[in-house]
Amino acid sequence: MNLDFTEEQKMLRTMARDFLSTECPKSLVRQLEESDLGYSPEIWKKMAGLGWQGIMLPEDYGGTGMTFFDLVLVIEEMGHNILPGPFFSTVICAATILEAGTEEQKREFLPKVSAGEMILTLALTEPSASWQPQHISVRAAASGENYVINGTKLFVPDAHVANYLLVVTRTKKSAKPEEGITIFLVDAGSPGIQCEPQLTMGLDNKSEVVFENVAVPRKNILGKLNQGWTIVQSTLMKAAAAKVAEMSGGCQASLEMTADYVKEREAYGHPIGGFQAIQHYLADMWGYTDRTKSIAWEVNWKVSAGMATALDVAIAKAWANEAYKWVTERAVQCHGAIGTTRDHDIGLYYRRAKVAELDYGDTDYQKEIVAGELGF
Amino acid sequence: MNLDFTEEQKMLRTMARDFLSTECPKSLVRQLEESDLGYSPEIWKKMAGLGWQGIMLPEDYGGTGMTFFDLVLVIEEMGHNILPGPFFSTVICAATILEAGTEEQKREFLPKVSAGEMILTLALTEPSASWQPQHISVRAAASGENYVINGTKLFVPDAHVANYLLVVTRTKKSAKPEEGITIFLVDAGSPGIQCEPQLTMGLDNKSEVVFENVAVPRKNILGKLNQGWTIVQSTLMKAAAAKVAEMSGGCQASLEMTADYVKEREAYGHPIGGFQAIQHYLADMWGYTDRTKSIAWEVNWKVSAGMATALDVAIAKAWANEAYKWVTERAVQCHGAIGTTRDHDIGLYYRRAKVAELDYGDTDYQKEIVAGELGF
Amino acid sequence: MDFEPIPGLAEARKKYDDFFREEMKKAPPGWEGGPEDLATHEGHAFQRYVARELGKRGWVCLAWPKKYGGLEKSHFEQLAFNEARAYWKAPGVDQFGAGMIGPTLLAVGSEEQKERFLPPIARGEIWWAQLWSEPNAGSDLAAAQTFAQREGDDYIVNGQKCWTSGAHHADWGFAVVRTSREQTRSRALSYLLIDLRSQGITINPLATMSSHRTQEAYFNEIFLDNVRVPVVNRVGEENDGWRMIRATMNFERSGLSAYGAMRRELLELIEFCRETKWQGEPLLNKPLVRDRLAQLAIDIEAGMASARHVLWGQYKLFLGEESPRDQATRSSSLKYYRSELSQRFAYTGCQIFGLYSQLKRESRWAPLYGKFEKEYQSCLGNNIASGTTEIQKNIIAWEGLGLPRI
Amino acid sequence: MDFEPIPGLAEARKKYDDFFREEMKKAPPGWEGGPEDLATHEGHAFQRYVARELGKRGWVCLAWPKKYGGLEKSHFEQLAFNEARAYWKAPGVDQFGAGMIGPTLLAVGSEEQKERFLPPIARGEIWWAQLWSEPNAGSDLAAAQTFAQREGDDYIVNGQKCWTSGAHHADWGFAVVRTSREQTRSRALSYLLIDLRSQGITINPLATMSSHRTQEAYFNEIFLDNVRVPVVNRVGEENDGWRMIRATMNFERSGLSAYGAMRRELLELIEFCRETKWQGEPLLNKPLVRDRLAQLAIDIEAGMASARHVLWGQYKLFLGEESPRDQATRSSSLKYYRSELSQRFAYTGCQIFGLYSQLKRESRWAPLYGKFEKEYQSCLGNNIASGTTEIQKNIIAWEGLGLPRI
Repeated sequence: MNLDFTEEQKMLRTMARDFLSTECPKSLVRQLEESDLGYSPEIWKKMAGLGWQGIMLPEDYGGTGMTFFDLVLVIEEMGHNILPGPFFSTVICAATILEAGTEEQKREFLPKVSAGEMILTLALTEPSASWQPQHISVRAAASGENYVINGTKLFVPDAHVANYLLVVTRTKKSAKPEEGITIFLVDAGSPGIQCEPQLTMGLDNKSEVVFENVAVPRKNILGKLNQGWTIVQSTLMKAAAAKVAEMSGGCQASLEMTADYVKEREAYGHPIGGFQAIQHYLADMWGYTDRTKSIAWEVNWKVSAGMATALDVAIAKAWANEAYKWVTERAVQCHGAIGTTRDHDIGLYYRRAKVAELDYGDTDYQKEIVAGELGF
Repeated sequence: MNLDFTEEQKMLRTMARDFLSTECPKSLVRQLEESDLGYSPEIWKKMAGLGWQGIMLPEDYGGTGMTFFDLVLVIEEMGHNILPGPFFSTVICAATILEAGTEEQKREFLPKVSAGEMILTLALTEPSASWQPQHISVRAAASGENYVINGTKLFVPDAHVANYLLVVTRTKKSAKPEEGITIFLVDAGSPGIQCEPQLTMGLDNKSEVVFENVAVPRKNILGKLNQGWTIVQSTLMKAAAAKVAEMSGGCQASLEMTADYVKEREAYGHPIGGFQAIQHYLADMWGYTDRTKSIAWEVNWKVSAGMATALDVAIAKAWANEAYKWVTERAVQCHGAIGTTRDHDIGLYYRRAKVAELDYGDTDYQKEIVAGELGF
Repeated sequence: MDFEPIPGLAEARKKYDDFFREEMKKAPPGWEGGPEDLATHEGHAFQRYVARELGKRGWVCLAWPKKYGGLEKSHFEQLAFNEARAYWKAPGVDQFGAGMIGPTLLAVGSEEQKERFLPPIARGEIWWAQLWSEPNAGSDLAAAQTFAQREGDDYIVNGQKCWTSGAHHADWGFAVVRTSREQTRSRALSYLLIDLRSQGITINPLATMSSHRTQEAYFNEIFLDNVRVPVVNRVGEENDGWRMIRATMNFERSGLSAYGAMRRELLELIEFCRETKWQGEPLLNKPLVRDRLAQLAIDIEAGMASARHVLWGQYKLFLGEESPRDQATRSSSLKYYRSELSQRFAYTGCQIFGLYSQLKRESRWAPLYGKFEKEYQSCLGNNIASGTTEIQKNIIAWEGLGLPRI
Repeated sequence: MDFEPIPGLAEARKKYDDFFREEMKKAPPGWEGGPEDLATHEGHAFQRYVARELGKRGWVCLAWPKKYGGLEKSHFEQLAFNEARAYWKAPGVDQFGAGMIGPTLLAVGSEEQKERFLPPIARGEIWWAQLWSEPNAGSDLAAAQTFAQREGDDYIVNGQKCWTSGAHHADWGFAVVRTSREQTRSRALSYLLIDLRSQGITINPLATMSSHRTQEAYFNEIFLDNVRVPVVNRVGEENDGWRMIRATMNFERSGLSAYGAMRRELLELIEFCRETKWQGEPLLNKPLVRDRLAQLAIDIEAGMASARHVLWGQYKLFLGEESPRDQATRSSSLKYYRSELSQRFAYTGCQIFGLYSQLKRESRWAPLYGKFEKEYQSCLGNNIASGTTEIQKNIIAWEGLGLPRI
């Protein structure tokens, strides 16, 4: 047990914070939110130069050879600064390919990810708006050397700019819903794919993706036929844990911004940070943030070490879901009217807190998992 | 519409407050809590002299001839001051007899109630701890001119001093649980009745009552055979509504005591009521109390006028349940350590708030009714 | 005490219900009657249309004297109208004109001001904006810095106002300005009526959190650059504006109709949950959903019960009788209760909608036209506008409970 | 960063688990290890028994120097012991002796004081009480009025203390007293060790809300009437007591073992809900019950994660390294998080138990020996004792966040 960061980790965190605050000021965040692309290819390229897309990929695949935990430290800073774009989707999918892909697939995809030349995303949820296997209904049917995919995925992040989609499909009916699910690596340019933006509170580039007779070569199956659900589960665990770190960074940023603001802003002749009501809001925000940071580091360390359980992740995500919403809500209140405007930074966090809750499982869903894992 | 009290009502409220604070100081409340009898026969007699037990009973039955709403104004003051004893049980049961009894029964029971010579209570709940008809399992079987009752009732208020129990029994099996329920007026001295105290947080004299072959004459059926559930429902509505008024009085008292205390108590050289955190607690307490008073008066006026729906009562009780708990909890916190002692008055309210929630339906139960009445 | 419905009120209510039922069929799709709906060109056009229809009938200001365009109807008839309008989410009554400056002028305006300004309000023709807040004077209104320099029969006004709702559609504004450099804070404020078409006025949109490129802003910032305002447009005496401000504030309502509107919105949400099966069964079958909807019903009715007492207090004042002692405290308390309740409502709606709750109305997948996505963000302003929750609590503690100011 | 379990800790933990598993079979029925259990004659006798057994093994003060009765074990071994003891709800370690005055003496006591007082603590023989609070000096300890008048080699102490936990069973007390009339507040305080058998001491029970005639009180009021205390029993210099007080306060723990105990209590509650069918089906089948239990699990683990960082900071201090900058803030924050969580736990337990939740343990119908009925009341004290929630929030705001004091 050693709860200090290593020197290397400290450097990574400092570098990430400096890079992001320099390269991605909030004015750019707002600009990217309204842009069609939704991210900055220029920053994307610079991050690749720093080795971030491949940070946890082995050097063999052009990566930096660090750990999932190190990746998450960067993601935490992205939550702190806010960086619009497909980084999260891409690195989580890359981790999935690293875990479940064939050597051929790894060689095909991972070096391109490391080089910043490939954007990936997971196409999982459907109009049923569920993270559970019984609600996967997009079909893939064998047809010669190919499979043919039909159906609709919703809430697919970054689909409009992704090069490849990891599409979770049903390839066999089964009494057990987790059987008969297969993941395909699908070229986003394949004929029959229609991608339509779904404008969200987070302005975070989610899409409806319709598959109409989309042919995918059999070799693009990720993992084994009909046994894809365990891979999905593992991916969701990584994604949820990493999302907790992103949210933790957002809590920290919201707390810092608010503490700074209430020291400056005056009312009735005093800085409002001198009023006990405001002080107590801030004290509670400090606590929520502290718990979120602690649980984020711990769960991600466990994921990184292969020691995390479904319970660990569900608890962490459930906690962070409520904490981030609560912290940003109070942050807006402390900012007063200005905090409710489009042009103030705190609203960026408030909006993202709600969307982050939904990504990879909202609180109700996580609590169901907690109950199940605790045996009730 | 006229939301002012009449002059008569104002006098009644003032008189009730004066009488109770004079006759039942908190030292006596504590003494009665620890006593075997649990109430003061002396005060009981004085109240009868004021006409309170019969306040809503017609003059024909020795009553005062006022309304249910007027009765409730007295009950509100009993919540404000805290008056241990069987008043609540008795008057609600008397109202039930007035509503559902035969003329003979009314002539037998009600004048004695008015005279302060009869204590009544409702024996409804069982080990299933439910307010619903499907969980009534105490049986009454016909046997000549009598019915014979067997089974166990729990949480029966004031059973240890009651002269008669209104016992809710199952007299017929039926597919519809609300059919086949009959209420008996049972002499508490009947052979076969065992009464054992169940010590509660409220020290409010609840008992386990075991019926072993208790014979009751057929003429002591209240209402019609097998059709007792509608009477129970009507009784529960009155009881829940009146309880809301009692709780409203308790909120008001807790608020007043706390406001007084924080003006006096000093810390760091200031009265603690000057600190904004305390002020904001008090402001919230004011709001909870105000809503509770408003909803208590309104629902009881409706009950009194025969216009209340099950939804009205469930909403009022659900609201008051949480409000009273919340107000008293903050009241204790504002009092600091002294508030957590046996000898301080605020704890009397805190304990009663929890028990009052449970009486005639806790919040979960009321919310189920709300959902059902709203059609879901 | 007597909660018997007021005689004749149900009939009155029916007349207004019938009117709004018909007219609201003409509303733009997804209409909720909120600021975002009113902000758009289309929404404001609808608002003006409804206002003129109301104005023709004398319904905009039912209780006003006939000489100023009212019908001298009772307080309770006004309530019936308000409730019907809230229930149907109808526009057409200018909360700043009919709701604030009108009553203020009735109470403290000169006869000339009344004759000039009240009838066009009652006809639904002229729209008003409230020029109070400034970047450094929000809750602390007495810190306002916009200055009006006397020059002959005019004031020359310079400064910046913000949070002026709908100013880009408004015709006139009522402004808090500073008129003395000798006195400080509230002792140097005056109250001016300003034609928003005057030279030197620039109105810029102030976009709220939920807005994005496709949406119009409801709020504005207003820059006043040597704006000339005739002295006759001052309400009350010079440097006595604080008294007018407080008078205006007191015209905030009981909010009873707002609870009526929430009641309807809850029924709509229940209906949606009954019909929607995202995962095979209706949302309404989920126990947690039932529990949350029941909680909203409880909270709405509790607020309503309390608001009825505010209404009663206003009615007594109207009759010239003494209002209940805690009337002002109750208004402060209900102010933040209502805003926090609307926040819980929005949060609960989002919680129930899960992944779908993030979708803006532009998405064809958005449930209830993205209503809760929008309200999840717009609800925050309610905890701040017209006196923050914290200010209301201070007022309750100091004035309602007599706690010391240290 | 590395959350790998500490090598050897699991083995150490097993040793303590084995001990407590056996010994706790001898506990009185319904034992929860809370104040009410310790207050009774029977409970205190059990506490003394366990303490002597621990003392024989040197486990009361594992980390102390051997010369004072410790085993000089590592910080982590101490943690293993604490966790096992908390998990088994075991008594036997005097939180005031081993937990507060012992470490204080180790840090700032004279050698003579160490040799005299520490070994009996480590042997589990002598029990201590904390004589700090007074009726008018609770959170504001610097307002203490109990006066110690110097008279030769003694102090003559007069005054009243309250909230002294378990004083009726204790042997000695450590007291905050005023020793100067020239200086005010914290500048005139001294720190005395007082034999509770001294002449002039009267100890009265201070009954808490949940107590009634059949129950004994855990807290006491202590009246000191010309109590003679030798000057050699003063810790630190005269009028320098405030420094000692702060030193003592810092020995409050990470609370990690408290979360471990809560984890076990939650599992016990889950088990109860699985087995109990009051209305025909197990409580655990109710979706609202599931939801609430899951919420407790989440809140417990979040607190635990944060408490681990407090532990780490303490460990670094122990190693002579710098503790994390926000260590003190985190302790304040976790202090009230923990007390509010235990309150939510008690409230949730009561909510689940419905009508049964009101029953005291004396009723044969009381579930879990009336555990939640008791905790519903006793939990309130945790929000107040050792610095109220409000004080903790002030500290976080001022010291953790640098907000201004106005």
